[in-house]
Amino acid sequence: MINVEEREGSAEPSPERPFLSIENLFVSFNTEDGVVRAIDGVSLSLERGRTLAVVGESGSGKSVTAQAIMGLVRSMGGHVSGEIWLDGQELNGLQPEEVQALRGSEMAMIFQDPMSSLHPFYRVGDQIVEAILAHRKIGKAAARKETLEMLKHVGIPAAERRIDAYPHQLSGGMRQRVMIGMALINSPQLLIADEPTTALDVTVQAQILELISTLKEEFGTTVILITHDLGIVADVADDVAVMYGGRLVEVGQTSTIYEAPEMPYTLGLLSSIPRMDRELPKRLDPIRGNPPSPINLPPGCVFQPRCNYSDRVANGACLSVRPELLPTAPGHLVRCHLPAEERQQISADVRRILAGAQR
Amino acid sequence: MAGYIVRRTLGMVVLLVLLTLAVFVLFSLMPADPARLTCGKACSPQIIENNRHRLELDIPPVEQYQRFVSGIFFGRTYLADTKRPLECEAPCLGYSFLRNQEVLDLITKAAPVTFWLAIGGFVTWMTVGLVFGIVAALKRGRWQDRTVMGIALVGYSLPSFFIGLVLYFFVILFLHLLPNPQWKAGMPFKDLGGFVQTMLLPWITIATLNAAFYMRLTRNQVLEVFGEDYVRTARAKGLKERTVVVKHALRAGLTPIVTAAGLDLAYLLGGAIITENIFNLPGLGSLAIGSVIASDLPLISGITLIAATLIIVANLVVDLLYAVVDPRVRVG
Amino acid sequence: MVGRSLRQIVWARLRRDRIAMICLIILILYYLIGIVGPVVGPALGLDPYAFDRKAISNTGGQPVLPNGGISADHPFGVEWGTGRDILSQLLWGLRISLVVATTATLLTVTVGVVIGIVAGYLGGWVDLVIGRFMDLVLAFPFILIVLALSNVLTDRITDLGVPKGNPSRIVYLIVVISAFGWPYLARIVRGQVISLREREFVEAAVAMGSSRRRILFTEILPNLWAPIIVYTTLLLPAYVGFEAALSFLGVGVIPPDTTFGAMLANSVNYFTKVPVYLFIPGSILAILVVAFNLLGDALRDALDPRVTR
Amino acid sequence: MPRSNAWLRRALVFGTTFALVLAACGGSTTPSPTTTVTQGPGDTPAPTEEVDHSGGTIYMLTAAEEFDDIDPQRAYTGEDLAFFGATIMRSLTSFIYDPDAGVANTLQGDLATDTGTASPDATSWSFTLRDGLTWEDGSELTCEDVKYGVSRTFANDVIVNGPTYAVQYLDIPSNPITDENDPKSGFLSAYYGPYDGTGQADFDKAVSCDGKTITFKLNQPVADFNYTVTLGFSPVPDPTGHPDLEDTVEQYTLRPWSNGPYKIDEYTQGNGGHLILVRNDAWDPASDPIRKAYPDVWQVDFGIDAKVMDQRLIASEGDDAFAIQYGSIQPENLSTIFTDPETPNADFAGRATSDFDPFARYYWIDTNKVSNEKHRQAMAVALDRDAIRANLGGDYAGALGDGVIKPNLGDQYAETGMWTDLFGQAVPDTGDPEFAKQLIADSGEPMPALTWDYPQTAVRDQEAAILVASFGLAGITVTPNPIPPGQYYGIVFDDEAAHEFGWAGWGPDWPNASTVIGPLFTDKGGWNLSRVHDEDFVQGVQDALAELNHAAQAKMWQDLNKLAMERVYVIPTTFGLSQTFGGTKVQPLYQWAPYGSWPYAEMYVTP
Repeated sequence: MINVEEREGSAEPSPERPFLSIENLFVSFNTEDGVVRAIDGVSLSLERGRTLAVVGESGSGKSVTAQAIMGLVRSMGGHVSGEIWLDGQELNGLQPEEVQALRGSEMAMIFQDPMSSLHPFYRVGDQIVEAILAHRKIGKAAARKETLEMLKHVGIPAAERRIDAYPHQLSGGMRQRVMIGMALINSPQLLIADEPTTALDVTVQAQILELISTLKEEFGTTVILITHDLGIVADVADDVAVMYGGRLVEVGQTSTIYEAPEMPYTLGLLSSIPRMDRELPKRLDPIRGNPPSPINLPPGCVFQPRCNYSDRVANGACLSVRPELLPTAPGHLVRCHLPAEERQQISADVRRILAGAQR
Repeated sequence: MAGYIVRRTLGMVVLLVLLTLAVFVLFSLMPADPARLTCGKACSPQIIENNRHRLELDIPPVEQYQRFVSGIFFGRTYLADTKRPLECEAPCLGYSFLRNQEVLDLITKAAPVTFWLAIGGFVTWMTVGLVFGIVAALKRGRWQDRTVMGIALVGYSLPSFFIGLVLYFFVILFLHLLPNPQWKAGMPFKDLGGFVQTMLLPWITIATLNAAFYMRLTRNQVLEVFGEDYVRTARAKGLKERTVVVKHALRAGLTPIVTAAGLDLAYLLGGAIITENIFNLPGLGSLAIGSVIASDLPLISGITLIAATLIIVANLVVDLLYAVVDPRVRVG
Repeated sequence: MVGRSLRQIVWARLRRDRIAMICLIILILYYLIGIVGPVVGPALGLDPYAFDRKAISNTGGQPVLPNGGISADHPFGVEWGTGRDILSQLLWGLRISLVVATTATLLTVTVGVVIGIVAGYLGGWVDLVIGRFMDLVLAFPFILIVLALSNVLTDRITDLGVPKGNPSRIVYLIVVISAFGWPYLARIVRGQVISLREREFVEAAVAMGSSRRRILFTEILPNLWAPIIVYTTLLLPAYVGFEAALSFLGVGVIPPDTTFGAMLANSVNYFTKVPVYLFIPGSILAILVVAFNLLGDALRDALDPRVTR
Repeated sequence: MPRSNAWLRRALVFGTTFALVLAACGGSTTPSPTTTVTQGPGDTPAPTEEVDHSGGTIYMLTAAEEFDDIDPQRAYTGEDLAFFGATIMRSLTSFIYDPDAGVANTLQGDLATDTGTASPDATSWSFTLRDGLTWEDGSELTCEDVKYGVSRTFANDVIVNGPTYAVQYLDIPSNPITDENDPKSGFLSAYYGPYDGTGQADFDKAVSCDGKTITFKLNQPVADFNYTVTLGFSPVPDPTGHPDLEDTVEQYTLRPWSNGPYKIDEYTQGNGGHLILVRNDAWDPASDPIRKAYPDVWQVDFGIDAKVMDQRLIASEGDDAFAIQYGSIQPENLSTIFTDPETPNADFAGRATSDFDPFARYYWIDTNKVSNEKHRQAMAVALDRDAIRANLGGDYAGALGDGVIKPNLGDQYAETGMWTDLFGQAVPDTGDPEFAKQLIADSGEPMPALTWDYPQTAVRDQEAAILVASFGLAGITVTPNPIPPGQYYGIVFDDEAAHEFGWAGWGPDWPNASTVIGPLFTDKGGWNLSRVHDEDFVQGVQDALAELNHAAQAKMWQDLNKLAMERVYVIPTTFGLSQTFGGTKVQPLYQWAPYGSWPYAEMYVTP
């Protein structure tokens, strides 16, 4: 919880603060099975107009982070602490009504499954109109006209007809386009796309991503793309943040993460990207085992149980000491006990093998 | 939508035809030989023959069934070949030779009682169930929730006949808080006060179990939808919490309950049988029991037919309502 | 793999739920008593059939001692008019009630699940036919039918070789209760299957070309058992009460045996005279049903990962 | 008359207890003379004080769903005969209203001016109608109407259930058609009744009208035929004489025309239904010395649960103060209402009666299914009659019976010695399993497995339990077979449906054992549940009927009763008391001996 002084302190926007900055965010849920630490001290910042990809397996806390920004965690019964600064405004300290006013106008979100995310009982058009009227005092007719425009804009053919369709009457791709339209209808500053393509056919996925990035340019929106699939990140994102067990484990520019990843987990993710043109070599297996239970995280490095290289660390620090997220190069942070040289060596080997497999 | 209605209606018609058949088959294998029962003590095989003829049991079953069905649409004449034929105008559900009246007359005389019992009970349990269920869901885990669920459990845990009997003995016979229930013709429009006094306990009796059931159902339904993605979307849109709850959550959550309610109308005659007997109400339930005890076949099958038809129609109506509310159904 | 871990979680949650545990113990006790009672009863001098003339008055047949003749020999008192031991009757009656309710539940669940899956998974005209059939069954005022057919069907059952008298009647009860109970579960299962059928992992499995049976048993069934278990725990107590209602209407076991329903129905005769008669079987039944329901709730919560307290 | 099915009818629905009313107890009532006391109109006992009791409504609470039959030729249930006889169905002769059984069992003229005149050999009886007799439409009640009423008894294809003495006694040839395949052979005599009309001439010969005098020619001497005409001989409007008072045959049992002080206003059957009788203005008090007709309205409420009924009458609030019980008190309430089997509690003084009724209660045994006499004896011996009596209320249930003729039939009753020496040794009230086993051994064949049919009530469920247990001690297995009371007689009279033995109750139609032994043990009698087909026995009954010397006849009945018990055609259980009561504002409340009913004709409400 934020105490009063800090909120006052945070009242006047400080110029040097980036567009979005999260400062040691903690999110926890009380379940019958105990306290779930979904997010354990995440801090990151994002400049206006850029696209950040948050990557990680399910349960790594990436979606929760998004919902924390949107202020949806409380309604899910979670506890949030830390600071979330959006455009010079601290969100976590605001009253529910104030956050509600920002939702859908300042910041918007696209969800994973467009089918279940659209209300089955209402026409898609009306659902978008509703979003408009929630924030702007314009007539229904005007709102509808705007909606139609938006539907066309997000590339829905025969929008005049589709505007009165029910979600179940649309294809998955169409639904997601509707979701995007709904999200952008109030031209928000920040757009969070939570696994926007996971529920869609591979063919559609590309289109949706394409759409998002073009719209981004157009609206000058800042985008957070949440995904478990490093594959789709490359062409979309400027920066990548890899999450594991509710923590950031590696942050850097997309190029860096692709050319010179250092965290073994990131390497695992990279090597498990499915590609048409290659067999995965026997000699290196992507990440084995299951993600850790958020209730009882292993001591030391959270990734250690699945890490192939923890034995290379002196006196088993991986088992006992929580590693810090430390800069290894400008704008490139890594959370790992391995010495930098060793990490780069491993990274190089793995990438050579992958490249070899390519031939 | 139109197509859907047509489809379901046709389905209903088929169902009704099957129903007449089922009823006929079911009761043509009844134990006590009705001819024997109306025979009296000085009985001889020949008299049984005569009765069998009177009851038209001496013709082949197929033809019996034909007369049974055609009677419903065109009426029928019993004892056509005797000096005293019995006219039974359409819709003729048969003739009770034990009560010496047309089944339909008996049913129409009894129907209002059950109708008002059912309506009262239904309204009672739906309002109680929905209101308390929603409260419990919104106040999940708090004392309101606990209280409601506690009440629900009590209502759940005792058979309704037991609740009814205890109510009757305690409230009426022991504390004399209410007069003895007595249904008078013309109720409720005549003597509304007496009507309420008569029906109060029956309503409670018939509503208790369902009210409890619907409290739980509603609560779970509402909690269910609060976890739905589209509710999250509604929040993400920045809608007011009230709008989210009422327009997005409740509407979706309560719709299935409407269907369940339609189904539970099916149980109502069953409940009515017990309740009416406890409180001595001259409704269909009492009529049914009487007909069973006397194994008055025409009357039993008549009541079954009427009751089942009502339920089938009710189900159709509910489904159509559902289709209006939930667009997904229309295609399915 | 998934199944086991889920089962572990559920069990862990249940163990932490004190109420659920208490209910579980109570229920186990009930079943133990139901099974063991009549076996060891006679050794303890319990006999539900022996009538004790000394225990009842010669003028009016009421128990000589107060409170329904509660005494050392008859801890729960004696039956008005015959002096039969209430405790023994309860023990023996409990067994019958439990047998009927449990068997009927199992039967209902089996039929309901199978038909529900068939309807939901095959869909098409099969679903249509089954659906209409269920509508038909549900349309019947079943209590009326149960009453009307009790004699003839009981005789039929006897003809099938079931011993005359109560065995046949109990079988009738079980059959007839299940016969009208299954469609409700079938509907639930059908709905579940249909929604599951749409889920990605099934679609995926289909895409990967796995056989129908495989999909049914590996993908769909494991996801069904949670709702089924919950429904079962709610069905059992409902059936106990239903059996009671039927014997109240006279369609129950015949003398000298008895059940809760019969005892409850009769107890009301003595409402003003011997409240004990009403109180004892009433509370025993209530506890049984409440326990079942609470356990059912606990199970549902435990099985539903979304629900958190 | 058969014990009212109606009383039993609701039992299944509520599965509650239901006390039975039984035959009177050893010598405790004054013997009733069966010799005819001719009695003029004036002699009927007048109400004690001369205040006018007119007005008000008397409610009758019954558990029955409806009346068995209201049709004059069909009604055969004791309480019904009493009630309708007092209100809408007058008969040629009827009994005197008096608390004393002896007086009450005396005959007096009703429609007839006196109790009839017999020819010396008693093969012909004639009755003369009073003046001023009318139907409810004001038209005159003629001799033809009486004749027409009697004729309906012969249409036994539609007029069922009723007494058949007319067929038995009237001098009409038996049905010529004997070919079983011909439905017509179902008719009981050569006369097929007014609807079919066949054999009308035979009937007209047997029953003739001469002005106001109707004459019956009998096929045998019947000394007490004037008692016979108290039931089943009531008039019905002759269609030719009363075109607008239609005989609706089947439906007539729903709305018979009245010739008494009341007429049917509304009749709704079933739970919550009513029968409402209102005054019949056409009735002329001068023509009727018997019926006081005090209340303006009689209302019968159907389908009231027996235990609820008791509670309502105990409270006696509101209209229930004017209510009487059409049935009897539940055993569990006896100790509330009575201090001992003779005297009610202070609160119930004057409104609760505990008295003997005419009914014998017994278990019939199908002598074909249990053909071995020793087996039947074993059953009788094994039965714990003491426990059964206790279950029915102990002392309130009266004493244990030893036959089907009850002591209140006076000199026609004699101890049969059934439980002392009839089987060679005394049988304790609690039964003698060992003796029973020995009897079975003597029988030379194994005891068949038995099933006991009974109209289900809670009390009789417990009785079944006792039966099973006590027979079990003697190694006899019994399966109880509860039957919905409404169906009971219909089923047990059906040879296929009936089992080895079952419950039954029977009372004399008038104070003569001829209406007990005959009906119970001969096919002609019509209540032969034991399926006795014994020529000698039938002959014995014939002889007894023909015997005009009362004393001699009485002796013959005694012997037949004893013989029946020796062969165990039935197992008599208890000669019982019956307890019943009414509200605080109905008088007089005593049990009227002839039908073991309320004295309907002289009841009134107090302010």
